[in-house]
Amino acid sequence: MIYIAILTVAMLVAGLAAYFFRDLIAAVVACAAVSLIASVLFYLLHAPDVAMAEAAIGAGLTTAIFVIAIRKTGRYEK
Amino acid sequence: MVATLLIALPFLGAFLIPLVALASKKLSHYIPAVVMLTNLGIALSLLPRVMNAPIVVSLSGWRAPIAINFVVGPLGLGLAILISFVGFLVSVYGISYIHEEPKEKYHMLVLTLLTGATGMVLTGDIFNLFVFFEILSLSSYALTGYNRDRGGTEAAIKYLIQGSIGSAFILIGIALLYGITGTLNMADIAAHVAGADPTLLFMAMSLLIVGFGVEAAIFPLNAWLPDAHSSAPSSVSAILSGIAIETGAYAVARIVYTVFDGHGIMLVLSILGVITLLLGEMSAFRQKDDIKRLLAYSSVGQMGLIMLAFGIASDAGVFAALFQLVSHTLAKALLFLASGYIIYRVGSKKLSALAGLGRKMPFTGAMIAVAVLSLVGVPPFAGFMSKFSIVRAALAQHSATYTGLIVLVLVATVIEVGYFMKLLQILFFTEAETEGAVEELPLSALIPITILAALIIIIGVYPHMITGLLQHAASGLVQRSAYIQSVLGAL
Amino acid sequence: MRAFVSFSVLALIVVGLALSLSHIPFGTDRMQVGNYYLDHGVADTGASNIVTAVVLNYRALDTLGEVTVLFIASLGLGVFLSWPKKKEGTQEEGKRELPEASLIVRRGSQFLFPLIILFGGYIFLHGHLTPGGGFQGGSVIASAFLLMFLGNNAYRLRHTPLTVTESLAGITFVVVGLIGLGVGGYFLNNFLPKGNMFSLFSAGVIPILYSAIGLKVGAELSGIVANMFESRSER
Amino acid sequence: MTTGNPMMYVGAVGLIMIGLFTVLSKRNLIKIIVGLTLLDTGVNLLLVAIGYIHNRTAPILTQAHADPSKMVDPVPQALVLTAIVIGLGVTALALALAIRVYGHYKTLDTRKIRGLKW
Repeated sequence: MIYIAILTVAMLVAGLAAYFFRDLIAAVVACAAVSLIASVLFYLLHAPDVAMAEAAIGAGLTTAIFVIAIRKTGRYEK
Repeated sequence: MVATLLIALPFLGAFLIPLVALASKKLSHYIPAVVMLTNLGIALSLLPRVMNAPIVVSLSGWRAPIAINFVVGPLGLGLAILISFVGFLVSVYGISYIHEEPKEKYHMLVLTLLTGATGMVLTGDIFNLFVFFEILSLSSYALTGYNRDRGGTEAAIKYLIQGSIGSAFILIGIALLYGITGTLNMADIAAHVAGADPTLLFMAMSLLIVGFGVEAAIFPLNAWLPDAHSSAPSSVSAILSGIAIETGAYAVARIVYTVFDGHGIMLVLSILGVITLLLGEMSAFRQKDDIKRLLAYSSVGQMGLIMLAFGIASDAGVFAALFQLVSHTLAKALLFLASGYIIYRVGSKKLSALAGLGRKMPFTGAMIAVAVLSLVGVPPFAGFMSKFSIVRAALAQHSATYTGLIVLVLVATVIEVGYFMKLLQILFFTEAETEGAVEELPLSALIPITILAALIIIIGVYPHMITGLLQHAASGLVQRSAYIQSVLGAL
Repeated sequence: MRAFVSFSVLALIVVGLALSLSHIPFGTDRMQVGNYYLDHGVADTGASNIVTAVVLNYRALDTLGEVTVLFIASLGLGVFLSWPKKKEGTQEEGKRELPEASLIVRRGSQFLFPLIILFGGYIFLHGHLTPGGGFQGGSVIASAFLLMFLGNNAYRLRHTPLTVTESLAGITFVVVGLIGLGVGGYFLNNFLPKGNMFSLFSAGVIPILYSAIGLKVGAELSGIVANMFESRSER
Repeated sequence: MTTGNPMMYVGAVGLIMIGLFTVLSKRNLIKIIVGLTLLDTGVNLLLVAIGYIHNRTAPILTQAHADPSKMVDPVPQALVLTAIVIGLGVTALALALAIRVYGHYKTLDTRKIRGLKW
């Protein structure tokens, strides 16, 4: 299905964005996007449990603790 | 049925500590020691039965490949005994040694680390192995940085990053294995891998070896070890050097021998072991400053020796590896425990600060000498018997390669003699920089150290005490089909 | 040098994985134990969600290990993010540099808080019937606390109740397992009656275990979030 | 989806590679930890993709779908549930350590942190 291809490409692009962004907050948001798309992919792979866990933990809480940690340290990658 | 308690009790203890700590902080510090002592008792009581036939414990009430199972064979049980024994001594030592708050968290982390190690050696399921490995390594990361000083934090995050890459590799390896065999039980996988594609098998095996090799400190995956073992609190270094890396080596051996039957990779393992050995010993020799770093490099070297012996794919080779593992654990735990209090008393990790200490604290000095002589391989200590059996096993292969490797081992031993004699010389035959007496260690440290030293001597003099168990363990690892049979039944 | 090493390692792994995965065709049936779980899962455990049956019955020890990993992580955070007490300035205690949130956000978060907790509880109580379970429910509960932290600058979590919840839930898990050992002869055995399929009170010990996990994960993740918020970046 | 459509594998392996490359080549600690989470996500995707079977449904019995022979493999999903939670634990611990390192050095640049050079 074409959707899967589009989602996969979008996920990889988001992953590359997480690599390239100098602003760490932006990189973390890109990382959350990867998790979110991965969670949709999990759903399409008929793994609703995993999709829920990935959305709640991978995209939600992980991003939150990343953002807190970045606030406590430095925002930009030098 | 009792064998399950070996795992269940440590979990229960770890979860109990915070509750007990609310009532009485002091009481909670004793829980790890109590749990480990109970474990030791259970494990020893199982020993006679296990020597006849391995006990296979199914969990959750289903037979082996369906549910997770424990394989309490001579190897697993022997290592579990070693872990709970050393764990008990280190927990006793930790009660008075640890000064930094939050102490109850330290004791919880020690207990979870020991739980992870016990689980790893007993489990018969590859994903469960991974989960226990994660318990072990996460506790080690947290304990490495427990002092929260510069060196400890750096070492912890370095260890964490390398360890996490390793775990990701393990998980990919498990995914590939599951992809071909459709099962996670190690015996079941072993029964199914024979017909699979060699490229895939090689890839899965290398990923798993790399992953567990990070913990086992095989060259070139051991960059984290000297930092972590030297900056952790000394009681933690004793566990890391005496238990954690050995468990990693066990996992590598289990993967190579049982899961893959990887005879092609054995020589590679031996060669990597020799490289690790030489690099470790040379780095230790060059270390003129920090005693804990010296001991850490010596651990690297000893792990290389164990890997070399595991690579000699014979009963005698595995037996020698296990013997070396036991004697290294005892000696290195002793050295780290002793050096911990000495560093605390002297106020410095510098080798030069230790000048003349052996004469000021004669008892501790003598214990250290026992451990050092055993590591070097001087009779009548345990280390002599183990090194001797490695040499004998390698020569029994009648192959030029292994003879060559043994020559390199002897070279490494000479280097080892060099730096350890220097250590002894500093301890006993150098004039102290400062006058004034230094107290002997407190009783909570002296007792564990004395027990360890006594065992080193007893095993050295009466090796038959453990060789029977080790021989059973070795043949249990080498005889793959017997393992598969005992887990899956007659299939 | 560094880039070269990285690239060669990556190239090796890509080639290896590509070669390996070509032997594992996507989307084909290769199940061994999986078939057993699908065919017998409901009869064995009473859980209509087979993933739950696997997680909490066939492979329950993994789950115990996994909550222990989270437990260790929250312990580690407690160690690393606690700074020596005496150096703590009384001035900055309890103050974060954020501007105070608007009234709507504050009241809104307080209004949503119980609802989110309730939703988390719903997720883990129905773990054996529908997608979701202790981990998902627990993280939803933690997100409620996260919302409170974000919405109210002065919000503080008391750590003692969290610790108690955490350990009690962990002890419940192990004790239920030990009762299984005593009654059925196997650790983590499902010793309670399986009940009717599709009803809330079914699947024996699974709802109990999943509730324990939900509470434990919720408490641990909330503790992690609280520790992160309360830590200071400097001495 | 046609048989043997490898797009999922490409996505998973691609994510693993991006994650590994980030860990190996970046010099900012937070960035390295981001790389670790990407690596984890990739591995999880790979595991679930290996358990997928064409033309089947999620492994949850309902009144509408009660035929176990029409379901995908539940085992990798159970494993990934475990792996996701473990990944979160590792990430949290790593971030706490990074905050601690920042407290010591006032930087997250691994070139300036003595013990992390390579």
